[in-house]
Amino acid sequence: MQLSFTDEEIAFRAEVRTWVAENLPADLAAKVHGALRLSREDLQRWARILGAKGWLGWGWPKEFGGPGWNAVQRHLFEEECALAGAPRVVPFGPVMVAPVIMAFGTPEQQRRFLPGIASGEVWWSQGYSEPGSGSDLASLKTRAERVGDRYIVNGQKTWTTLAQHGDWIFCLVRTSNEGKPQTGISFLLIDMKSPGVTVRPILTLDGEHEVNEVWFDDVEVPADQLVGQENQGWTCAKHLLAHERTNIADVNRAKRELERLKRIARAEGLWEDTRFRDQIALLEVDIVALEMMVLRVLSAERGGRQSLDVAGLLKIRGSEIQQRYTELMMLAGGPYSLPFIFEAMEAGWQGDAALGGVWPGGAAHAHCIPLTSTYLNYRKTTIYGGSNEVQRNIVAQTLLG
Amino acid sequence: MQLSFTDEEIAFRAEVRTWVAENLPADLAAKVHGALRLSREDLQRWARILGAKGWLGWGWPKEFGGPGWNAVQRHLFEEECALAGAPRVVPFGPVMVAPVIMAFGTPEQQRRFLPGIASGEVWWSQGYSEPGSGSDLASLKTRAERVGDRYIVNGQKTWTTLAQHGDWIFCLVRTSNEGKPQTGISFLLIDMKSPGVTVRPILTLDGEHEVNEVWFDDVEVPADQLVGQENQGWTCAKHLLAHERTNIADVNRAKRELERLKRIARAEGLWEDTRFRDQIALLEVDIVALEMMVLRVLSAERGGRQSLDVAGLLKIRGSEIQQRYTELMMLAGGPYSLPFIFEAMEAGWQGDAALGGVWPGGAAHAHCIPLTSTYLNYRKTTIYGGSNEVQRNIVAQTLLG
Amino acid sequence: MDFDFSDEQAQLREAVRRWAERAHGFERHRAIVRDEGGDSAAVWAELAGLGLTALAVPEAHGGLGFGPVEAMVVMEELGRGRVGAPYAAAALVAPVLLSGAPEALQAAWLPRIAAGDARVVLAHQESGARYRLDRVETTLAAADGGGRLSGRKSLVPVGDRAEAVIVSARDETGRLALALVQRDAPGVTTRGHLLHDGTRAAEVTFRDAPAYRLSAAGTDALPALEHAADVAIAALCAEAVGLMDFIVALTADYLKTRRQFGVPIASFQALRHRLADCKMALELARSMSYLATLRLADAPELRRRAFAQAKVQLGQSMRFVGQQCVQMHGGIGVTDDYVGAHAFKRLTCMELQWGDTLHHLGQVSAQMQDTAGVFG
Amino acid sequence: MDFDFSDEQAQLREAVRRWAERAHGFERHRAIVRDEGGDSAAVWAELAGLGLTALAVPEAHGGLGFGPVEAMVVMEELGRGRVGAPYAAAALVAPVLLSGAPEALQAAWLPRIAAGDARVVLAHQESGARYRLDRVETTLAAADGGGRLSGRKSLVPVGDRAEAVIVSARDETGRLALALVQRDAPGVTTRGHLLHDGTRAAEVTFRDAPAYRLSAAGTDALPALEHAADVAIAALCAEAVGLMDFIVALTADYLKTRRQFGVPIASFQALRHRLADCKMALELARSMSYLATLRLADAPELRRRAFAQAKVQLGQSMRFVGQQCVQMHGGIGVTDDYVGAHAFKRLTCMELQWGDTLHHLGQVSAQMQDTAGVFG
Repeated sequence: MQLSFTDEEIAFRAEVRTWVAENLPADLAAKVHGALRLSREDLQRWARILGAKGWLGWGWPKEFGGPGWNAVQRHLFEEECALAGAPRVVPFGPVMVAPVIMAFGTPEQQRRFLPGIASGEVWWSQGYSEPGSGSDLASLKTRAERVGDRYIVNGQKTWTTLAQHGDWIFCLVRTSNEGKPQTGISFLLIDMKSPGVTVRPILTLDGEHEVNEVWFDDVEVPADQLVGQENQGWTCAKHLLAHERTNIADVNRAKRELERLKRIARAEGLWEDTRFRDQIALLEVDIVALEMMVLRVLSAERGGRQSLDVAGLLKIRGSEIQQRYTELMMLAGGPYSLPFIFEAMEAGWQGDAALGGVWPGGAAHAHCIPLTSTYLNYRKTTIYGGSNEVQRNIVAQTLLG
Repeated sequence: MQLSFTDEEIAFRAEVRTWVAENLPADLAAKVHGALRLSREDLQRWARILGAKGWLGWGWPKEFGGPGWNAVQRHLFEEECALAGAPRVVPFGPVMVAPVIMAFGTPEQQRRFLPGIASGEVWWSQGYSEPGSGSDLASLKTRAERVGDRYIVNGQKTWTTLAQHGDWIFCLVRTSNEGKPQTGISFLLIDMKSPGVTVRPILTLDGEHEVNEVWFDDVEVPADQLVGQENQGWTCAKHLLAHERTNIADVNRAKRELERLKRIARAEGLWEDTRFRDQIALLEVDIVALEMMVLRVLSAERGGRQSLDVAGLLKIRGSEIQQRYTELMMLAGGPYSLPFIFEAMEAGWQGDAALGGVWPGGAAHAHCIPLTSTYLNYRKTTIYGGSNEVQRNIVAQTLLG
Repeated sequence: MDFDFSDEQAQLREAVRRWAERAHGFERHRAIVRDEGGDSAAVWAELAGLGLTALAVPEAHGGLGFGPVEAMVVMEELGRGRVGAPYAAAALVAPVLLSGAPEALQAAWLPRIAAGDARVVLAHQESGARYRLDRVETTLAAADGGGRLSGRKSLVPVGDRAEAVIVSARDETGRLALALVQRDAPGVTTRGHLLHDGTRAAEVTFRDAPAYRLSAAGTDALPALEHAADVAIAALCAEAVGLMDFIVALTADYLKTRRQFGVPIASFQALRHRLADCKMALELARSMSYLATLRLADAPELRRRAFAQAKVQLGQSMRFVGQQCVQMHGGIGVTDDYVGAHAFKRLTCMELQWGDTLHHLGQVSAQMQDTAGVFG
Repeated sequence: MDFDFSDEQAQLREAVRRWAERAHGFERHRAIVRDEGGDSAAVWAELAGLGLTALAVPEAHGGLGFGPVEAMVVMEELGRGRVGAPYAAAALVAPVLLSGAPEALQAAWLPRIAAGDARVVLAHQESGARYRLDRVETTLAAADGGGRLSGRKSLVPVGDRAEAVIVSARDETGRLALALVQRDAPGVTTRGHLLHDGTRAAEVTFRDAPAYRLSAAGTDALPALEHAADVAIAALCAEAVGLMDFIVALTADYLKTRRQFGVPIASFQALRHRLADCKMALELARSMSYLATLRLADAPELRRRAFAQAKVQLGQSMRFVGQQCVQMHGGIGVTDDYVGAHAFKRLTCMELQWGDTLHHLGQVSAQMQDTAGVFG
């Protein structure tokens, strides 16, 4: 048992830190540290930079052009990126669909799709949830009928994150109604430029366009875009869920946001306020405990062992902590967390010229503008990716059968 | 809408306050304010004093020799007794079985049993719970077979509070196995001196003897001690539960204990400690809100209306608050809440002569001795009388069907 | 000790509720936010048509002279109906502030307020004040016929559309004063914006703006300001209770309708118990809303203590009910075109108005006595 | 960064666990509390027989010289086995305190501690100190061959049965000092009593009792005392983790066995989710117990911050797990002859030892830096 990293791990961390410091554009880091709006181009810029270095698929094995890092190295990479203020990598390509293609795709599919993912050129979306199938994913209804060498897809997906930017989408579709719901599901890769694909925005409660409905109306999908066997899609889905479990806690970002919370508390004159400061202290304990729990899982995974009973807790706790720090930031902003100024979420907004280019309460409160938007937006974290209620069901299952 | 009491109510309160001040023995009040151990004799003394005044059955209508007070008067009476430090009236006789006898008993039964209850001479116990029937009361198994003019009772009751002092016990017994569980239950009054009745103590986790197992081994019970019709016992039980709902919140006692918590905090040097003081402040808000909720129910009941959807919340909230103030008292005591000195729970204990008659930490910490015992003991409040889980089921039923 | 409403109060509630249901549906609310910047002249005219703008104005000035309970009844229904109009600010707080003003000012403004022709709102928030009413840097310089205001206020309800603003300021003696300034007066600049709950506020700056002093020279206006704040808090509590009534019922309906795993999710005990906890939070909040309203006319010390307790309870209830009702809805609960999400946003903003939970907890903590209870 | 246990550590765990299961069942625990005042000489001899009393004693003095991780492993298993013996106080804390003592004192006591022949315990608690280690009024007067102690200490583990007590006291210069006094020395009076968790403690008074000074004159012993406290806290955290492992498993078994309404209560989602929350609290506690143990040898500032964080997490976890596991048991959970109730009582008392949650929250709050994390 020991806490400190090995010399190799420390050297690795230093290498990553240096590279990120030299390659992460300052304007992107500023937006991330300020929780301002990120455009498709912002996200793509960072993806291409990582892609050029061969680090966009940071979880990939060497054989597929990845760095072949172990769990601890992946964690250190993620932490360095998070603390430096790098934009969140849109996970649907490199983190989600790629491992499925590696595990279940044909060599042809791997040659065809992985390079575009690794380079950051191709934007992928995830077509899982449906209006009637949220927690109960297996009940999904989007149909894919095999007609000759193609599938005809009809149905609707929803909560499709950033699909408005998507080039391709991987979908769970129903190819059979026999047996129990999980059987009869297939894993399809669909070109979003195909005729019959319609993307409709869903605005979230903070007024942002982040999720969508994706409609499929007699969309023709070549059969060679089926991954794995027909009706074996559930196996792919489970593989995807099993992959990358530690970063789900998002503790690295939590550490960065705790630092930001402290800056905001100082700016708002709350740092010396015992009552508020204690709230930060409690959160600090929560975050340290979560980080230790993550490190325990990493240590087990590096040792080639699963510690599922703990890993299952990471999403629950991580999302609770995300909501807590956004809540405390909003409370720290106080009255100046109230204004909703859509355009002020853009970097460089200078306030209203009529008032001499100032903000509600003055430029001293400019950092308050995004606080409530983030708080509102983050209510999603305990709902998506398997609601925390479903997560608790799973944890209880391991304890009680 | 108005907050203040009527002149009549204020006068009534003054009358009760004066009488309690003049008639509550100081040594009893001291034990109650200090949370020290109360003997059977302590409890009986106060019961007889109330009985002599005609106030032991303070919820009784005039026709049965009660004062005929309305809901608000009953509340004011309970509050005055609680704040003055009167011992809790053992409810099984005057509050629980008496209303059942009034509603369902024969005139003969009323003549036979009510006077002894009203005077405080006869100690009643409640025989409801069984080892296999806690939340699921209707599944009780204690059998009563009708043989001629008597019932032969066999079975076991448990969690029977203070049954070691009991003269009589009212029991729910199974007289039929037909129909659904609720049917086939009868309400029997049993003389605890009857051959075949055995009382075995159950020590609670604070080491006190407060509850018991009561065993019935071929106990003969004259048939004229059946209340209501055979197999109609569930009706009696429901009547009993419906009766007296506001005092279940125990908010009067909570107000008294909040005062005690503040005294303890002062004595332990915590009154100026923002961190601990805020905990008291939060509890104070909880108690004021609970009291307002109780007053709303009283106002509705005086107006002859039920406000069940709120009344159902009183037990949940009241018990949570009881546990919270015992918890805060224990925390206020700090290290000196740790000693378990059984004999020190007796009034007048002077500590150990070997140390010159002092307590752990000195007499200044004498008030700490009962704090953890009470904390431990009060874990029962969210379990008994219908666990808070069952209470939440009931509340949800009214909201969701 | 009586918590029943009179027949008149019941009728008032019924009238407001019927109007909100009939005339102020969610689509209209969204249109007001989208097309009218969160403040609709038409809605204000309809409220006036219902007589509501006259509610708190003394009869001597053309009002109805109703009291706190009637105000509570109206606010509960405006909350239930999700009406974002600045009713509390312009129809309940303003008359209280003006009640201490020189007769001429009262005669000039109260009838117009009652008729719905003028909206007068309080401007108290300053950049460094957080939730403290006595942190005021805006100055009021004496001048013939009144004074001249210089300074800057934030988050003034419909501050760019109201006819006049009542401003807290320091006079030359350093005393806190209240002064009324017309929005179209020289030296007044306003910049309106939305709040997250879809209501409208404005940043307002004053440069030697001509003003009429409300509070007598030589007096400290803080008690009057605190009383006005408590009127606003009582209104906020009542609105929150109505709004929580709405969102809890909305959530119950959703749980009964939404099916997963082949059953209505209302059959899951974890959700059933959480809805029961929401009901608990709601009823505790309603209880403290009643207490606040019924303490409004009491002595400052008793009143302020009760109001701090009430805002702590409301703050906790609003946060819990809002968050949990969204959670129980799942994805639909976080979409902008769902009425529940708007109710949640309003509940969220209300915690940040007139002192958040920690602020008022500090007040309760500082004002604790040896004894405590509803009756002090 | 590695949280695997070595084979030796695994064997140590196995040995302690097997002994506790075989030799220290609940009935023996109850008998020790009932008949032996909460402290059994036989149990201590058995622990010595297992070599555990030698664990933390340097090899030079006849010990095994094991480190914090081995101590953690032992404490987890003593917790799981509900062993109330003062192992942490007499076998882990004492050697650390003596490590700074003059060689003669170490040679006199450490071998006897290792052999299980002597128990030496720390006496630090004073009436007005609450959880502050530096609030000391007991005095140490210089005297030839050592010093003379006068004062009074509370809650000294087995203070009436230990062979010697190490006392925190003020010397003539007002500096904090540590001095060892034999229990049978003149001027030492003890009064033993139970704690609520069935362990034994004593009130100890000193009247000019002859003592040997451990800490060098002219030095402040507070750092040494704080280090000893952190050794105790690390042991407490580990014991709590083992005990929570036990009570969570016990509760899971109960939920699967207990039937109401015709089904096992393990089928009720509200209870299932609460048990999941208990598992969460347990694993967070285990994580912070690891952190504390692995920080024990670090620089004071880093160490103290981690220990404050750990005790806050443990305090929250112990309270939640203890209360909820009792609640999920229903009536049986509050009976004195149920093992779960005793586990709850131990968890309750541990929050009140070495600083409760609010105390350590204050420490965390006071020591916060701009950044935070496992690595400081």
